[in-house]
Amino acid sequence: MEKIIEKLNLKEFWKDLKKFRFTKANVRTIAVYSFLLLFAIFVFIPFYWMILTSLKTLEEIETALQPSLWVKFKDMAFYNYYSALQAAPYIRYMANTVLIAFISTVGTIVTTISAAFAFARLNFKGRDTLFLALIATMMIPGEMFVITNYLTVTGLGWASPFTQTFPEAIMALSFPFMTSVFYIFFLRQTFKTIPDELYLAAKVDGTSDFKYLRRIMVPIASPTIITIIILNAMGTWSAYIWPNLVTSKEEYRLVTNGLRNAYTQNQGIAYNEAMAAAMIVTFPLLIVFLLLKKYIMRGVSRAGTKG
Amino acid sequence: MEIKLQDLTKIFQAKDKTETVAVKSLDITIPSGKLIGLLGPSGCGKSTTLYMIAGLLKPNNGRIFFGDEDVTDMAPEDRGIGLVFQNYALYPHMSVQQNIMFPLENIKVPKDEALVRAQEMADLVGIGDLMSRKPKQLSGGQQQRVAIARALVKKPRVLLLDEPLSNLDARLRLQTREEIKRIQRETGITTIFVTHDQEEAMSISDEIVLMELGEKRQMGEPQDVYDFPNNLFVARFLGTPPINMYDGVISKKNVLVNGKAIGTTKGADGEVFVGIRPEGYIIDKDGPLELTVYMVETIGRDTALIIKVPNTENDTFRVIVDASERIKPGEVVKMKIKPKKMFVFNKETGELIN
Amino acid sequence: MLEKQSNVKAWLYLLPALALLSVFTFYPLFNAFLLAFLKDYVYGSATGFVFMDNFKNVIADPNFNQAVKNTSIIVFVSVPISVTVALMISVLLNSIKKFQGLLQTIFFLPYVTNAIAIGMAFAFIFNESYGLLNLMLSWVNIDPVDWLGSWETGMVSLLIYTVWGGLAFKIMVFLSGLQSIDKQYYDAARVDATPKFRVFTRITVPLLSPMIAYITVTSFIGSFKAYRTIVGLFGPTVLPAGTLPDESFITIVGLIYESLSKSDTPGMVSEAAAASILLFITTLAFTIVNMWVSKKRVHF
Amino acid sequence: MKRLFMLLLVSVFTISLAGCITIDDEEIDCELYPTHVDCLEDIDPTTSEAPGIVNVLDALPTDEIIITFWHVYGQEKAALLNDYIVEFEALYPNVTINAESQGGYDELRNKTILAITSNNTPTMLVGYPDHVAGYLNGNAVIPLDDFILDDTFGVDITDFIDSYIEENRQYQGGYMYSLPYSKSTEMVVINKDIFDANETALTAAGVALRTDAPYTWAELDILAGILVGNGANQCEYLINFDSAANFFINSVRQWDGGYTNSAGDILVDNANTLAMLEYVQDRFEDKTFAIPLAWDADYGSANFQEGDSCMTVGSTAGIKYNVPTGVDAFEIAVAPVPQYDLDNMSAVQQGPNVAIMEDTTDAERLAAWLFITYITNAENTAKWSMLTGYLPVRYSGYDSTIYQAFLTSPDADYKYESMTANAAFLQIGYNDYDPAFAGRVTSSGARLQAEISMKALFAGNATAQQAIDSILSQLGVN
Repeated sequence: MEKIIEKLNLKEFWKDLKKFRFTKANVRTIAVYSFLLLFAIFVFIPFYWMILTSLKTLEEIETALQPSLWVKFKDMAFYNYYSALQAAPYIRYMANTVLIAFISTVGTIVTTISAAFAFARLNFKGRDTLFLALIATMMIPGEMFVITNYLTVTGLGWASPFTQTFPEAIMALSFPFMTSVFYIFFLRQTFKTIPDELYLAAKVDGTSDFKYLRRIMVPIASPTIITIIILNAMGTWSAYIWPNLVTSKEEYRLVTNGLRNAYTQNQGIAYNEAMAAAMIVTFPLLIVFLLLKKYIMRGVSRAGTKG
Repeated sequence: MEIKLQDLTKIFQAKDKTETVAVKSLDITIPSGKLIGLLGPSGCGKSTTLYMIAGLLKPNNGRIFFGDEDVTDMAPEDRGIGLVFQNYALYPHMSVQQNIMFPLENIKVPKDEALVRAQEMADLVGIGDLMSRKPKQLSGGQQQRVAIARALVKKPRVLLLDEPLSNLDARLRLQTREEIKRIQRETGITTIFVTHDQEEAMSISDEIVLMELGEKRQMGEPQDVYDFPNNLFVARFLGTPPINMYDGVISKKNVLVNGKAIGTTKGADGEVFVGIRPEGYIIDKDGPLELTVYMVETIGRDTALIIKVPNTENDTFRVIVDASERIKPGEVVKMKIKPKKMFVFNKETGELIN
Repeated sequence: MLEKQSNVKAWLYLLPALALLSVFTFYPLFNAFLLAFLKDYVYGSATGFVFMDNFKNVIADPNFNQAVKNTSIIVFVSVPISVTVALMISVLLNSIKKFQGLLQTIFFLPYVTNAIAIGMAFAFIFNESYGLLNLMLSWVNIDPVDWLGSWETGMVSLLIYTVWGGLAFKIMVFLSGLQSIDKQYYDAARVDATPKFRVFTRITVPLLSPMIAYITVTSFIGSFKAYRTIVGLFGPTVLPAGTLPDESFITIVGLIYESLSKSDTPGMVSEAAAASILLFITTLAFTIVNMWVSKKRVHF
Repeated sequence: MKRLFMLLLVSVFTISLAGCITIDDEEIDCELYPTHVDCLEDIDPTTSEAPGIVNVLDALPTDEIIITFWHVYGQEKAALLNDYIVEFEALYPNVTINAESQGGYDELRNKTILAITSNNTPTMLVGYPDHVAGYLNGNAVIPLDDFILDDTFGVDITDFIDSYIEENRQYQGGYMYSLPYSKSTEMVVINKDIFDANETALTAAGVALRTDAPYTWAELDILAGILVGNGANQCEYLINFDSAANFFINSVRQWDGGYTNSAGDILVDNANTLAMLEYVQDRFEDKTFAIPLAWDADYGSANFQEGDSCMTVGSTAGIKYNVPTGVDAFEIAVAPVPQYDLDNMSAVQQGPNVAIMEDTTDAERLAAWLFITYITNAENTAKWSMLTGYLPVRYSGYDSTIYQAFLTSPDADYKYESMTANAAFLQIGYNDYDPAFAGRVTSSGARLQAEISMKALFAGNATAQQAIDSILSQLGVN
């Protein structure tokens, strides 16, 4: 806790606050912070709601005329977390999800980087047409793809209701998500902001395209690549329809299946338990996200070293 | 516009709270209308100094004056400076003309007038026919001129250049530095320019300021500084090939190297460094120094003798003699020293003794 | 861009992605096109080909006009607002020092927030009797509104919700873009006495233009496909509670879902495919215009 | 070059598609597909002749048989089901049953439709009648009549609740494509404390608390006169109907109006339905009737527990949600659902049935059939019902000793379940099913429109006539 406070630099903040005067610059600063704070609150509400609900008793949720905005510590129903853990084999589901997220993310990164590089840097016949064709695939709702992809995956024998093995389930779950037009487009845009001079310089030095991609483009585009990793992992984490379709055994499914299937039964969803389960599932993601965030925000300075 | 830096200090704090003193109590007065080179090895604080003058960095201590005006707490935009960045920082999405006009738009110069001024400035730097190009369609030298034009167009009180030539090839560098000199003469703007290249600094500056470890070591006209270095650092830093530095001893006003007296000094007895410029030697069969020639390089009118001198800081020395002297490797040559080319430094403080 | 063409090498770099896309994206896409021209398709077999019948059925749907209307409003209102707001937040966030990390984290939180929680929170925000929005309106003496009770107010709520839903990703993209802009441009602008707003319009926006183009194109495509957010707010009936279907929030993709939910009936999958193609053509035309415009404005 | 490439691409895709979608407008080969709907002659359900279209083996083969059973049950019910599977596998050691939950009913149905398309169906599954109707469009489930009438493995079909059998025979040709499994109906839960507090007034008005026979709508008006209000022992609304759709459908039947039929015709455009809706609208206005929309909720259970309504109509399978808990808990009573006309009584029946898929071997079919008869035998249907809140599917289930004990002298833990079962039992004679059809208009689509109209009526956003018009136009009837 102390560390957090130290990190926030509260002491210095108070020091600065004491020195505060109403200058034009200060008024601007106040306006900026107010704007950001307002939207931050707006954005934060659902997350807060999730934590709050997960700590309320069912009785309070169902009977309070106006939902309360606070739960006193002594009233917090930590029991919800215990019940939620009992509702589905989350450990197994999380292990599956981590595995699938890892495989599909590695695949996505490899395919995305190389394709984005080709689109951003290499000059080949039909590039713009192909690129538009790729973007065009985003214009068909995903559900139309699900039909054919299910047939493909079952046609390959990966989703038989009788004989599916775990490796088959892994392939069925990850292969369709090992590349993404959305991310190729994203990364291509980042690659395009890297000046051509760097490429030319590398060519002059006799650097191969691959080495240039690996040593120069990828490090410069790392905030985008980390963003893609996070997004892809989140996608796997919240995947529901596809895992439900292509897994034949319940133990092959992913966390969101566990979450949804445990809490969409009949009437009277126990929202508090559902939220506790959601928190349990979200928590690892949150950690990963916070760990990776500093890499997105590390910033890429292209200025030379100065005297 | 005279610029005065008083006791200027800048301390950077890293994330782990370790502090680095980039500039230490700097006092410099830059006379109006001159071109001043800030020279020093990388990390000496010269760019930091420039950025403090520009207002992009805030000093921890000390004042900055433009004429009589204290600009220390003034925002960069109010200081009336033009700044040319090392990488030029030309806006890639704007044409040359838009780049040059950009500062004028900010101060709401009417468009007609801005167009005329931009064209004038472009002509001055010699890129008047490239106005519609985008920066990436220009060569490095052309980009550099655009950057200068952009800095000058709003008629700044002070022009600041940050390593402006470092991205150019050798020929272009030579050509451009003359160009900078010419432009500065024509406009008469007080100009400060930062470089780590001594030749560059010496060739175009009216005066140079030599910095080391955030401190000013010496300031003066380039030739003066070269001829009369105040201290060991300046002597070592200036000059190509570098100065030859011997371990020496003062004994009764005589400077002894390897036990032989090579000159006289005012200093007290004790161990010293003796620096001799490569051009400070004269071949003389009665000379006190006996040098064994290891290799001979003939460069045009001069000949450089490469001498191996063991137990000195770099054990090959260069001695420049007239090309008419025919000397072969392996020969032993006797030399004496031109009096003005020998510098004696205190071994502890590095101060000049002479 | 380099002059030299390097066909073989380029295709080699594209190979991994194209191989996967061929199987899991292009093939289903072609399949969808084919389906739209089949007669009485159900369970993998059809009785022949038709030309326009499936398209006619889509247009004859009693909710088709409503779907077009809703989709258009969502596309043309929510995208410009959300892109602008996200851009402002990103730029301001990038310009501050204190609490920057904390605020960034908060802005990304929606990404790790469970969908049910989001639905519940918004139900609370928009609730007529105890909702947060009405509470705030009461501070400025505005009477409570039943936000989710009619099409007009529901649309306002939906747009707010849609903007909210898209913020996190857009901010993330813009921030990663801002981080890669060379700081010297800003120093140069400062030295040249550029006012803050001009720095934003003349420097930040052009330098960020590849990312803005990306976000604009993908947001338009995404909002043409809007449906899930609506279900999140109004439930599977996509209807303000207690209203008749003429106040429905059905969209084109809603029609597609509806047809797909009847995929055990001959012809319904083909109707979904036909509706997808109509959506595809509209979106494609719009995207081409969009990219043509941005090509002129994006400098990279 | 580019054109050539595109041509190549297109031809590759066309070829690959050919393997996936078959264009087939020829006659069905009935030798190959004897169970195809088009190959079956209509049968007379009353005959005891097996139609002879499904081959019933004389005995279960002894080699290993694996059966996959897709259901929707969460952990609790799945665990219960697993007990039956363990017992069954002990009886037939060569049979393995993989029971897998597919999430919810929609997920199960969507997955099955795709599985039928790719010939990857399970052996058996649970499903609502409209699901089965949809699967029949792909000829994907088999008629069970040959099994039912088989000498060795058959069951006494008259032992199953009549209305359940009717529901499962509603398909084309009158065949029985599924067997009832987890059935439920609606009942009304009553706030007994409030009724007791008003006992004198209620008795005087002739509407005292009663659980052995349904209240009539006329009696509900009298109840509302006493119980609706702001007093200490009054409620805001008299009676809540959890399912607006069921409320609509059941009321139409009680009023002898029209709704739909198994052929998919929409029959709401008639005077009786209109009269019913107008009557209901009046009762909405004077707060006699309510639906959960009154509290912006999906179900009225929480508000019933709060005392906002004195009575609530809900599924028998959901009784536990209507049992008050906490400090303000009150006593409840459970009765059959109210009726408009005691001469024309009706109560909805709902819940899934169980079917066997077409793409299976004779041995698998027989094993699946044996498993179905096992889980629906008198004892097991009774046990399943007692623990889940569903109702026995057989009369012999009701008659079994354990169930009788449950009805008459229940364990304290199952007090409310017992009350519910008693109320449901009273309705057995007049349960009605919702006709199932799967076409451009589906029975679930019709239900949805019924629900939407009822809600609009409640919210005051539509008149009765507008509600009917909306249903007609949404379902494509001009």
